[in-house]
Amino acid sequence: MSWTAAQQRPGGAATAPPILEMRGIAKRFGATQALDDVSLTLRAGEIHALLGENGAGKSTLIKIMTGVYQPDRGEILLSGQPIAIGSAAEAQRHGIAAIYQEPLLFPDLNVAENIFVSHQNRGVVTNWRKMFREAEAILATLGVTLDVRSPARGLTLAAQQSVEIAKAISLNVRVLIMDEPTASLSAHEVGQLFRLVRDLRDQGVAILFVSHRMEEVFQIADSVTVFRDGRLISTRPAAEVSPQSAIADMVGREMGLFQRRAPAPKGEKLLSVQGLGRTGVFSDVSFDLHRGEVLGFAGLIGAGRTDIGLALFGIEPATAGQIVLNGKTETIRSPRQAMSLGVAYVSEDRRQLGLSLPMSISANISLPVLSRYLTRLGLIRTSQERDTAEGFRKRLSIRTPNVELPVAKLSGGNQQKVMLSKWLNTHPALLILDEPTRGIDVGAKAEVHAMIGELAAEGIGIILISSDLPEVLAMSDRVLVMREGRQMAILDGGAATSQTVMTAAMGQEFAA
Amino acid sequence: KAQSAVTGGKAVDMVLLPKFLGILPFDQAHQGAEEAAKELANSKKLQYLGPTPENSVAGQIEIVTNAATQGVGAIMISNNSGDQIVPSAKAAKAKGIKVVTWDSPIPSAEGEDVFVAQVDFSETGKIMADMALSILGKDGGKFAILSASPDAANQNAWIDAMKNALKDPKYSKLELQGIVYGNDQSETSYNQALAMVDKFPGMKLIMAPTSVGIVSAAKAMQDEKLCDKIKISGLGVPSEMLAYTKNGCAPQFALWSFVDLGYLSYYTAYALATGAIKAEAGASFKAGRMGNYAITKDPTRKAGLRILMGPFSLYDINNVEAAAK
Amino acid sequence: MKWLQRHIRPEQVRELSLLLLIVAAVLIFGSMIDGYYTSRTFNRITSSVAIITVVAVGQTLVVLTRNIDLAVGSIVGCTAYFTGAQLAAHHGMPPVVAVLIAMALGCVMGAINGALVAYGRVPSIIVTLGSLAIFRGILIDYSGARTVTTDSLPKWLLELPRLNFVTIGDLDIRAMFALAVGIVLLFQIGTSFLNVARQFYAMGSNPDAAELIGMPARRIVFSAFVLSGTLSGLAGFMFLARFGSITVEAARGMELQVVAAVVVGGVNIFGGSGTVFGAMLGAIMIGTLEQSLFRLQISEFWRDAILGLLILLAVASDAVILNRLRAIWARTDLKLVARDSASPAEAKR
Amino acid sequence: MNIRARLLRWETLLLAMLVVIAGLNIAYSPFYLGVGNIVNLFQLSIEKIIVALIMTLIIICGEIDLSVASVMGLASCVTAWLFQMGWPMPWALVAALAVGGVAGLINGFWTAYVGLPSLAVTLAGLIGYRGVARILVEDRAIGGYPLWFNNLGQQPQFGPLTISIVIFLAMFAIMAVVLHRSALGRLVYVMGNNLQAARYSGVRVRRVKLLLFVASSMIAALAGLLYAARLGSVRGDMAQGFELDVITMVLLGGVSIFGGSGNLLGVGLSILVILNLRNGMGLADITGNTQTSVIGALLILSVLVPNMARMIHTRWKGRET
Ligand SMILES: Nc1ncnc2c1ncn2[C@@H]1O[C@H](COP(=O)(O)OP(=O)(O)OP(=O)(O)O)[C@@H](O)[C@H]1O
Ligand SMILES: Nc1ncnc2c1ncn2[C@@H]1O[C@H](COP(=O)(O)OP(=O)(O)OP(=O)(O)O)[C@@H](O)[C@H]1O
Ligand SMILES: [Mg+2]
Ligand SMILES: [Mg+2]
Repeated sequence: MSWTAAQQRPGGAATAPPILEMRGIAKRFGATQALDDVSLTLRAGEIHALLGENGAGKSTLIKIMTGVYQPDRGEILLSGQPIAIGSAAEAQRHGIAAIYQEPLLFPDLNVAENIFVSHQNRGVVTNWRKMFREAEAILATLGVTLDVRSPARGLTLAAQQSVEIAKAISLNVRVLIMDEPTASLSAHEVGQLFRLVRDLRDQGVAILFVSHRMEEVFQIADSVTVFRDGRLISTRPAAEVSPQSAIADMVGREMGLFQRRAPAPKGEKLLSVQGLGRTGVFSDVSFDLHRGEVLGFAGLIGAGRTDIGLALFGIEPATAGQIVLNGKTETIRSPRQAMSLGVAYVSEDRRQLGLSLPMSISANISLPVLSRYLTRLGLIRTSQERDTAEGFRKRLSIRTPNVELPVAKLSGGNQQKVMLSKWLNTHPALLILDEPTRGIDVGAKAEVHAMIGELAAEGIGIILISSDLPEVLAMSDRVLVMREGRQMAILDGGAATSQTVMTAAMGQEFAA
Repeated sequence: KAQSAVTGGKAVDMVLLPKFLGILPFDQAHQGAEEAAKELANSKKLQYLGPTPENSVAGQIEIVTNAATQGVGAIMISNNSGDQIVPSAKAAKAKGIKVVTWDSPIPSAEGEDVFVAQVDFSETGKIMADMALSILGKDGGKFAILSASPDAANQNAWIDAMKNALKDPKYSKLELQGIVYGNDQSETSYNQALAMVDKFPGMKLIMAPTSVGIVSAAKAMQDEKLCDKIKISGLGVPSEMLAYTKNGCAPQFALWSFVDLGYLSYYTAYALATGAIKAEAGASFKAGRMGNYAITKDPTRKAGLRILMGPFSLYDINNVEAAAK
Repeated sequence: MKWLQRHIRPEQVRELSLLLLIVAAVLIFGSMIDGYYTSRTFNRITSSVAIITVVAVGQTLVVLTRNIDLAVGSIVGCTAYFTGAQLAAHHGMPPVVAVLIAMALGCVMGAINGALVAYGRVPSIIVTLGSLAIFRGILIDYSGARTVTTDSLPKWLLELPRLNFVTIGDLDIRAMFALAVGIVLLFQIGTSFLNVARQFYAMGSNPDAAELIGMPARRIVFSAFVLSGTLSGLAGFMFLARFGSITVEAARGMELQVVAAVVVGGVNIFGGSGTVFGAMLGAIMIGTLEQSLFRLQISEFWRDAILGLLILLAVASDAVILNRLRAIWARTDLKLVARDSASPAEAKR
Repeated sequence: MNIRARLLRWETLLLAMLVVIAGLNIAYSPFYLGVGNIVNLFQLSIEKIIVALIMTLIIICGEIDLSVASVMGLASCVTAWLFQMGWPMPWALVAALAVGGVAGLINGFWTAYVGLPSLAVTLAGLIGYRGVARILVEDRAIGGYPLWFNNLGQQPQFGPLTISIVIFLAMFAIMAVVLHRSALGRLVYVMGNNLQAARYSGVRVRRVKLLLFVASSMIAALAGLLYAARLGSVRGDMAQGFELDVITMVLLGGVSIFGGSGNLLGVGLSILVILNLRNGMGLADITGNTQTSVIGALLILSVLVPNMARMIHTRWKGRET
């Protein structure tokens, strides 16, 4: 790979002229001081990584750069000139574009329209043919094949993210901000994206890159800035930072990268799936899962891992094959039924499918098992709800002043924790985790991993769907690899390495 | 019997309540009532209150109820609510308020003191039959009715009266094909009139006893160049009908004076409220410029009293222009 | 078939399905009613649909941006009355000026609504529920309960509804209908080929995102209401020409007819999808049902019940057809994607 | 806390409006404070405000029911028709409520189980149910009900209060508890906020929707019967056009038309504001379109003024820093 080339680039980024400078920025939301006197300089031809725990203020800073929020204090300089960024449109005129943490697509517009939606200079008349062609070309440079004519509604999160990226690089930007662009990409797509980011850097674009995946950060960044609690802790060239020291800066103490989970003793057989399929989506999937076992699902975007989860949870029931749960053959037709059988599914898309954002943390956590919180008259015992939520707040260290806060007010990672709490609260026997650490910081990730270990030790069977390959490898007893809706392999703990998994996931292509 | 004298100069709060606001005939009635108010030197201002058309029933009930709360002296209602107005009218009457209906009565007559009838309702049926016969000629022919809404009490009464009149052998050549409703909206009436042409084959006349319906039907036939095959008649306002009478689409139609109706209603209500007359059959009084009127039993309803204004004015090519002025 | 599926989306095929439903309705009614297949039937339906269609075009634009304009009935009524009053007072007024007056008045009223929604940030349903009443109230005060009568209007205006655009064999295409179709074509082409039109769809599809990426969100919403108002003004002029005598009650309740046409025509009431052409088909569908039901020899009192049922069935069968189409499309999509991704080199070419 | 503060601000605004309106009414009309007038003030719109309560739930759930007024008409026409056919009145009433339930099942089935937009379904219902009512009574006006039935709608039964007012008060209390304290209420909010998230949480969204539509139609049917009792006579056009008034009340109460937010306190206050405003204008002899225009203007201004105030506030603050 070309990451050594990045290290050896002549000149060094620190000498390049600054394009965008943020000085002494502060921003307050009610009681939360989201940003406190932070400064950051983005230079042409430099990839600048921004690290910090969930809620450290990364997204807030980005939204200030793109004119979504106005800072309470501080100034912004573009090429040395102070500017005010009053709106997203203004930011765009200044050549600042962002890929937000949560994809912001237009579900009714087709993929090509989505990519070109913020282009102001494409003339009066839409040249559909040209637009489709260019969209396809841009996606091809990303290594993604999508039907550019189909509406964005119903795209998987990863596909949505690809469109977001295509949208940003289609603009001729001077500053490109990427807020966790890789959160739902698998290793293959990440590689493709990085090639592209480096190309852009070499063309003199300043890039701000936010990610919770340490190994990625050190693969691509030229310099690294760390935030903690809304304050700037350090800005250093990447060469001078080690993952350990960066994590120490982030959390304020020493902490290791995640370790391989110690294999636990297997319990009795919990789930047996034979020839499962859904017409046109996936087919012929067979596996067993024991109590206390973690079965990882690996594969590229759109490989069909999520669809298996949805079938087991009854959202999109399977049309072929059989499911044996606890020794009984079951046909799962609805989520309700799945829940009564002890199945829980933590969705990959927390905004659209996972959470009711305007509602409180406690209301979200109690939702699937609301009946547990009812008096005999069917009224809700809110104090009991609160107690449960408080319990999870402590257990998963959710950063929030209180559990009555609407979930929308939390940072992305903390929202993810609320969603996990919600499903843990159902006391499942079979827990399907779809991208459970998407967008959460190293500290929290470690906590989630520890929790997965604990839950498995308690005898819960866990299906772990994740695009974070190291995570899958570290956590799983066995790994099931999917490709284009078909099951390619089930690799035992020892046999599963990134090499073997990727080979299975990509067919001959990877080997070539 | 002796005429009771209606002496002016007393202060009586009076409310004139049309079916709804915004339609010419009711405004004319309002003019007539104002004229009477001036003549009678009533120091209290006449309140002309009405609901919106889509809220007519609930609105009329609300206005009557509020009038009762305020304790006005008399209320004059052109009832659009059928018997649904009865509870509120009764409540008003129980508070000593005189309830006079005009243009359209309360069908059961409950809660009503007296109805000022523009014309005799059975007479209306006969007039419509006569106009049909005179337009279609001795040989008669098929015709259909374009009414306002199925809920309009006076329309229904007139149509019933016409059906009754048609039993007379004199009209044996006239054949009623059906009734259609245009809801007193020009666009609905227009579309209904057009549709009638297809629905009723051989139809030679549309009888529209509604001032909105008749104009719309005439315009529809004119637009479709059907005026020589299908004629229009019914009840209409001369100024609105002028063009169609002149071009032969609507050779003959009828109406009464709404100004006079408002004038007479005011006199009646005022006479009742000041105690000049009692609401009982046989009472009579002099209504200013219109002369003497008497209260009689209403022969067209099972119960109730009425004062009959009359007569109809028939309009055709000879007099329509003068009346339209 | 593959080519078809790549170039036509299910949403476009839905319009075809609506068209098929209309044809089916016509065939069914034709077998039930003697002398149904005449130029007169055609004329009745087209004339009755023309005005609704023009208003529905504007409504579609508003609904696309995730708003609704319930004031259209009042705008049509006001412009019809006001233009009529002006024409009655100035007989010599050239036709073009009359049309412009109507459109300008509608434009102003639409701008008021649009400003309140876009810049005042008041939800459109609240604004237009309010202005529906206020515009009508102003009209009633202005008119003093008088009616614009047919014979006070200039002759050219009254001839207008009878004017033929073209005559094809037996069929007369009236100028008013041709005008409506022309407007539909204009806006259909506009909404599919103008870049600004993308913004209308984007706004309705995801208003938050639209704002976040810096679209002129307010201007888009504002212009949708202005266009809706202007088209309603034009419809007001057509209304005046067609019905001649205009009371203050003119076009009351038209908003519901228009919304029905738009909904039946497949425009998503929550914005983002649907076409002007679909709205026209919706209007034609309802117009056909209404006019044809009248011709059936059934009691007047049965009509609404049957009409309600038929509208429900039209919407339902349309949805079912659309869902089936989507399923077919989705299945082939996956295959296409699968085939492409199997040979990335080919895709890159 | 923030959201609650904002909600509170909306309700405070409504309360302030109410105080101003009541103050003006007291100042300008000597009749306003009479017990009879206060009872009338409710009684004249009682059916609409009963329906507004359930409409609140429907709209918060992200749906809409345009057919309520037609169901009101249908229920009263069914009763009248059966009564005329010789059914005993109590049975006719029960049958009417059942018909209401069936109408709700139809609305709910097409909306929840087939997945059509409720706006389209209930728009068809608005036309269709009214049509069925018309088939039943045609151009007749059917009256002559037993005295007890008419008294139900017209005579005070509980002190000065009529039974409809008591039903309204009871229903308000029940709805408040259901919406704000019960599981059903919680689900209504969740579904209005994010239907997919509700589905993925195992909420039986279709069943809840069906239940709401059935409740809506049955309450509308009940309201229709109360209306029939109040008027003592039934026609085909009973309650025509009431749906817009009902929706106006709910929206003025601060309920978002897109679902997910709003509360019953706001709707209660908005009902009081509108009824007092109507009553005051009625006593001041302001009727017809002027009245509806004023309410329309109020509707717009009540949202516009706070918005403008906030905008000016933030702009001013922005200039300061
Ligand atoms: N609109 C808002 N209103 C109130 N508080 C907010 C708002 N947006 C962010 N916050 C708070 O500001 C803090 C910083 O949030 P931000 O989203 O910037 O974190 P982040 O560093 O991007 O975290 P993550 O890695 O989880 O995405 C958090 O405590 C968050 O709860
Ligand atoms: N390129 C694509 N175009 C359209 N739809 C796609 C595409 N890729 C996937 N999908 C949809 O996504 C589903 C399969 O992807 P799914 O999300 O199950 O896979 P996954 O392995 O979980 O991927 P992810 O990494 O995105 O979670 C299918 O239902 C398919 O309709
Ligand atoms: Mg963030
Ligand atoms: Mg997935």
